[in-house]
Amino acid sequence: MIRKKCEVLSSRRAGVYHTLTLVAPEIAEVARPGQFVQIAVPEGREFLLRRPFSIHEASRRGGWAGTLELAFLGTGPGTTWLTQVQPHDFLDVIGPLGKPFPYPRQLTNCLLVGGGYGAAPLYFLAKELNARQKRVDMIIGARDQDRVFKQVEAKRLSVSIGITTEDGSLGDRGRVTDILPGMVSRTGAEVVYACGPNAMLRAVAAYCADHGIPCQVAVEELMACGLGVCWTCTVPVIRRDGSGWDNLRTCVEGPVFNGARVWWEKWLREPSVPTQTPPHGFRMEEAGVGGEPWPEHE
Amino acid sequence: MIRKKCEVLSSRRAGVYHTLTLVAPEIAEVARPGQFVQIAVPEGREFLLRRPFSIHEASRRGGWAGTLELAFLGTGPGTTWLTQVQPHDFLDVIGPLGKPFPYPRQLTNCLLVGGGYGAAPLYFLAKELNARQKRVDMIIGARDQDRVFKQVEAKRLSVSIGITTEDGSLGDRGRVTDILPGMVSRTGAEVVYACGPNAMLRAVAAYCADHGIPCQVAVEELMACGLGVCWTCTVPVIRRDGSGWDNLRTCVEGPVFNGARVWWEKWLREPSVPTQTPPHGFRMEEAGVGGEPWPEHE
Amino acid sequence: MARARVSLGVDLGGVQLPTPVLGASGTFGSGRELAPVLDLSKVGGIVTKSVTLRPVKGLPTPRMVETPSGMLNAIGLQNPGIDEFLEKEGPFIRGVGVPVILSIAGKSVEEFVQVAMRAQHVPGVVALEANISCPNVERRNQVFACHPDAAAEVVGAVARLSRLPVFAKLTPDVTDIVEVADACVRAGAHGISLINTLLAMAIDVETFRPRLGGVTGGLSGPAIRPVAVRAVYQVARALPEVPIIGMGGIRSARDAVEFLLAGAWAVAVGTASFWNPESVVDVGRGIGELLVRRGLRSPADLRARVVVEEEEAGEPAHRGG
Amino acid sequence: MARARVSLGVDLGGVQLPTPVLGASGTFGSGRELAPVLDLSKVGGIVTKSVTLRPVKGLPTPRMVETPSGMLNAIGLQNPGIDEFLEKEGPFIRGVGVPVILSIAGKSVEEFVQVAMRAQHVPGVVALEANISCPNVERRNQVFACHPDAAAEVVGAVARLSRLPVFAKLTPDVTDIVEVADACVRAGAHGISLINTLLAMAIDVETFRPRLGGVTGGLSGPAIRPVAVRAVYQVARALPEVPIIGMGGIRSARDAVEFLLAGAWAVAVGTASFWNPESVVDVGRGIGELLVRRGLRSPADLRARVVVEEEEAGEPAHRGG
Ligand SMILES: Cc1cc2nc3c(=O)[nH]c(=O)nc-3n(C[C@H](O)[C@H](O)[C@H](O)COP(=O)(O)OP(=O)(O)OC[C@H]3O[C@@H](n4cnc5c(N)ncnc54)[C@H](O)[C@@H]3O)c2cc1C
Ligand SMILES: Cc1cc2nc3c(=O)[nH]c(=O)nc-3n(C[C@H](O)[C@H](O)[C@H](O)COP(=O)(O)OP(=O)(O)OC[C@H]3O[C@@H](n4cnc5c(N)ncnc54)[C@H](O)[C@@H]3O)c2cc1C
Ligand SMILES: Cc1cc2nc3c(=O)[nH]c(=O)nc-3n(C[C@H](O)[C@H](O)[C@H](O)COP(=O)(O)O)c2cc1C
Ligand SMILES: Cc1cc2nc3c(=O)[nH]c(=O)nc-3n(C[C@H](O)[C@H](O)[C@H](O)COP(=O)(O)O)c2cc1C
Ligand code: FES
Ligand code: FES
Repeated sequence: MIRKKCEVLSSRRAGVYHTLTLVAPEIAEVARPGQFVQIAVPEGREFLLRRPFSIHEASRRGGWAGTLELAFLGTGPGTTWLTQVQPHDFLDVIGPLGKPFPYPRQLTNCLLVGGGYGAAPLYFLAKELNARQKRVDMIIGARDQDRVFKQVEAKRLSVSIGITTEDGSLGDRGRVTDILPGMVSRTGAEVVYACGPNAMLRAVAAYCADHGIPCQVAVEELMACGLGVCWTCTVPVIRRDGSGWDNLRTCVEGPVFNGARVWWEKWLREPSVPTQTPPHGFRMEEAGVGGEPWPEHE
Repeated sequence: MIRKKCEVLSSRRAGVYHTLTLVAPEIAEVARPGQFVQIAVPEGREFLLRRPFSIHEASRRGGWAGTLELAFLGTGPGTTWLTQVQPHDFLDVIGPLGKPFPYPRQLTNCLLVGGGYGAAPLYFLAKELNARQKRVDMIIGARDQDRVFKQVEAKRLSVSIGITTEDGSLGDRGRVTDILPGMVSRTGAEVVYACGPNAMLRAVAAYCADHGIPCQVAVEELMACGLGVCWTCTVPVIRRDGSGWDNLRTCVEGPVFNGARVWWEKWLREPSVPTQTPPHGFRMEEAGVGGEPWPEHE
Repeated sequence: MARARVSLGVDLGGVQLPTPVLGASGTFGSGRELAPVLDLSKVGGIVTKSVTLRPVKGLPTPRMVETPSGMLNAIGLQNPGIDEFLEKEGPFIRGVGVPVILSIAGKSVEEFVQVAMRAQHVPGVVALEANISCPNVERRNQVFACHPDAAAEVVGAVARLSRLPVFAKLTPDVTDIVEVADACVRAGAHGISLINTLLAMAIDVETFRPRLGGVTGGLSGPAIRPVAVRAVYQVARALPEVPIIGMGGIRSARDAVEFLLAGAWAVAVGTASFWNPESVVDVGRGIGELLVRRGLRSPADLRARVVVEEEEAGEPAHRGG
Repeated sequence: MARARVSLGVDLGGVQLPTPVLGASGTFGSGRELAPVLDLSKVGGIVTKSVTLRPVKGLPTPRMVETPSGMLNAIGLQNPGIDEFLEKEGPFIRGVGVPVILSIAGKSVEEFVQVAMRAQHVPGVVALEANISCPNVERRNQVFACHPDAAAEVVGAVARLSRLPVFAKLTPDVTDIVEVADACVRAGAHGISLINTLLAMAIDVETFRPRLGGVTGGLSGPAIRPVAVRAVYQVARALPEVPIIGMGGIRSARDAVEFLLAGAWAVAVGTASFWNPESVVDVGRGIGELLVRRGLRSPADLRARVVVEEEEAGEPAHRGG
């Protein structure tokens, strides 16, 4: 965790998304896919808290050495302000934060599933997986064509890609989960990584759990600090031994969690939650929990 | 009182001061010297209230027809923001507000005394007095040379001018009140108009009261609304018949008051206020209160 | 078409308002001052600056301080007294054409009653708002609204003797606002106005002096909105039949809808009028647009509609930390 | 030279702090989490997240909402329980080298006492802060700090049985905070911590749901500073001999000095650490610079130095309007 005033190298539009490139060698050097940064907002505004953003790219070598790239949507006041920052402005950045996506020990076929801006961290992940001689396939989902994030780059980084849009303006009409089973069998996926709206993650995790496919999800929860001190960002996660559950901090123990261990029903507050006790352990077994396919986080 | 979104025509520096020219025909048309405008600050900031500024110029005819000019110092967040507005930005302006400087009925020799940015409204006043064939002389006071406001223009508008700076970097070292007596006798001043720091106004008003010279001062008090509804901006003013005093609103009954009628001791909270009752009437007599030299405000 | 079916009118238990958005006491004058920059015919109503029996000169300046997303005021209820007030404002109130709620204040039960008696016969005045959250000098450091019994005493006396419905204006600076509201209603209050400003203070770090002539003052503005919404929610849950005028930091229709969802029957806009004198109208229009968008017919359709699941429910306790 | 004579140290009636600026409970962890971005050796001290007897899982998310110049939180005191806490954090606390005030919480007097007994022997812990402004489920919708007698009961029991000085952490959501503070001091509190968050609420106008899983939450941040300064001023005037730790919206040295002038002996920075994790250090440094500029030697020279003229004095009453 490093705090730096980082110069803005460039600020671009990518369809409906904005991308920001920051000069941040210390952070880029140690950043890993799935981690995020906290960006301070300007003083004198009525909103005060830092905004968290996944690391879309971290270039350690080559022309862009020592830079971080973020991708985001201008929605509320914070992100809208961020769309307006200019090259040579300086941003107060803290990162890298959180636990990265773990890489599989032996398994090789990786399917990356991204929804909306949630796809952002998957490109960084794909590169790292390729560098480890893993097979990478991708599914990119979005509401419509304009929201499909960097499909060209996705194609470049993966053996095959599937695209879904809710309005059918690009790829298949529907949701990523509609084409997930087909992609899994076609690509022989052994491991699934997902990032996007929590509802999507839940569906992907459920499918994987039911089919015994190890699945890592990068979730979002409201964060006041991003540093591990405020406990606002928790997600209910079932213990590895199934003995119970804990509210874990997205900013420290996450944002990447084992999809089979997140207690989705409780977290996303289905009125239909029947009980306060976690779902029985079988899912965890199938998901290979206990003998997990990746090394535990240090 | 008119509310308009006014385009910024120009934003310039004048020494330490900034001047802003706004396209505001409706307001300029009816504005009179001594009145002010309330400018809305941008949304999303932690400060919310409009900022009041005297009208430095209001051009009804000629090349700049329909424009308002303001002059100000960038001190706190509001004025600092205002120094950063760009031509073609639009500002939410309400004005003209408050009571203007009244013009003398018969008396002709007018001495205008300004301190710091407080001199701003006096140029507008000088023009109007000249247009009414009055004799205008000016005293401009400031902390130092850089803060002496538009001396060149002052010279142009008046028969003679006196300048004082506290550090002596320009004109006489000292305060406006040091040269006030000399200027009064030299110019045969029959009426004094003053605008500037409240402490300066108090001293000028005291001198005028003691010498029976009618004196109008434009004061400053904290204003939440500027529209007459909040009652935060009051100044204790002695009744014209001496029967007592009232807390009058700077934004409605002011900012221009008869210097002899402002109860300075109470308002500026000298610890030495002996009593809660207003000072005895003699000053008011000498200042010609009752038979005042100018028409009552409509 | 959809718009055609929507009506902004609300009925506060007999007090009819054309829109649910009022100008809050002390921030809207009598409405007259704002007429040049505001279409008064579009406001839901006007709550006048609080009036006392005799003229009050108020506190020394400075009377206000800007604070983060809010401001402090310490006016000290400056007003000309009920007689001069009615003389000066009576004709305007009679002619303004929108409901006027006359806010009354005093240092004693007796004073409240006398002001109320003089105020109640002015045409155009549809209700009284008893500002019992102002300084009560007969018991120092106390305001009537800080004590259920004191509050009930004042409100009860006014309610008994006045022909107009009485709204009790309460302060959030109490341990249990529901207890105070309940006492006022039992004593005869027609409705409750929430919230008045929070007791607060600011100090100039250069001069070491309080930044208000009155030393302490009242905090208002967006900063206090979450406290106000909570107060309205608590009182509305406890007294669902009692008309509530909610206020505190409202500057947009969305803010206002929060109050309606929490249980307010109408809302008042205070500090926001200072920077946007048209706030009261803008907020009303915005509520109308939201109703249309949601396919609702009346602001009453939003009242107390906040969805609180049973497991969550129960009296709100302090959840800080 | 001038600087040489200035010392930032303060003495809270025997509790020595190297600077008058602490990390506030629940916003600073145990300090360990912030070590990478903060020079802990430069903080005045650390107030830990409140710890209960048994582990607490806390409230469902969302646990926070941003509000104008502030935020709401509804964590529900999630913590691992005193035993696991001491196991995990004990070694760090022992070694951190700055004073640690351990914040304790509970649902009953008994629980407070048990936590205190376990906590008091940890080297490095110089005092306890009894967070009696957290939900008391044994009396619904109430917190100990809302009632002088309940507050005194808890604080008294802890103070009697613990060898460490006890600070009572109070909520501003009371009618008379001086009465509560006084009761705590009579019961044996060594000092008073002011203020905890204000009970507040926010509602999502699209979903009609509360924006907090806990429905209501605590308002913190710059928005509440004027309320906090007022609370400190009231308590300091009434209890000049009692050490006060002031907090509520502090983000700069100037903010902190307001609290010292109002009567705080030290201050704590809470929410500001979220956007500037170095706030505690920055505020301390800034106070030092201000002391130098004013030719003062110690933060104690600023304590309760607010100038209130006699005519103005007297217990603060509500001056709103
Ligand atoms: C680990 C993590 C990684 C993220 N990565 C990205 C990214 O790569 N690109 C991107 O566009 N967005 C990302 N987000 C979401 C992003 O942080 C929010 O969109 C942003 O904070 C919204 O701020 P705002 O002021 O524009 O909106 P507002 O809604 O006004 O924000 C109000 C408050 O809610 C919080 N908030 C709002 N939406 C979210 C959200 N979805 N998740 C968490 N906090 C939220 C804000 O941080 C702020 O504290 C990420 C969130 C998390 C937790
Ligand atoms: C009738 C009138 C005319 C004025 N004309 C001018 C002018 O022509 N040029 C100019 O530079 N300034 C003028 N001022 C002062 C100007 O309004 C303040 O300098 C400005 O509001 C400061 O805002 P800020 O955010 O920069 O400072 P801050 O100190 O942060 O302001 C905080 C609050 O205090 C108020 N405030 C601060 N200083 C003053 C002050 N001196 N008078 C009144 N309110 C104040 C602000 O309006 C704001 O509400 C005038 C004031 C009044 C009342
Ligand atoms: C996220 C969060 C968690 C908090 N947790 C606690 C707590 O566990 N115990 C406690 O006494 N106060 C807790 N507080 C209150 C703070 O210690 C402090 O009293 C309050 O936030 C006001 O200070 P601030 O405005 O500087 O944040 C918490 C505050 C926040 C924002
Ligand atoms: C300058 C000012 C003066 C006020 N005067 C009164 C008053 O006379 N009577 C009253 O009941 N409330 C008065 N109030 C309180 C408001 O009516 C309102 O309850 C409070 O400001 C909260 O609403 P807001 O945040 O929208 O301003 C005053 C508020 C302000 C800011
Ligand atoms: S955001 Fe504060 S602990 Fe995770
Ligand atoms: S500033 Fe509101 S009445 Fe003058």
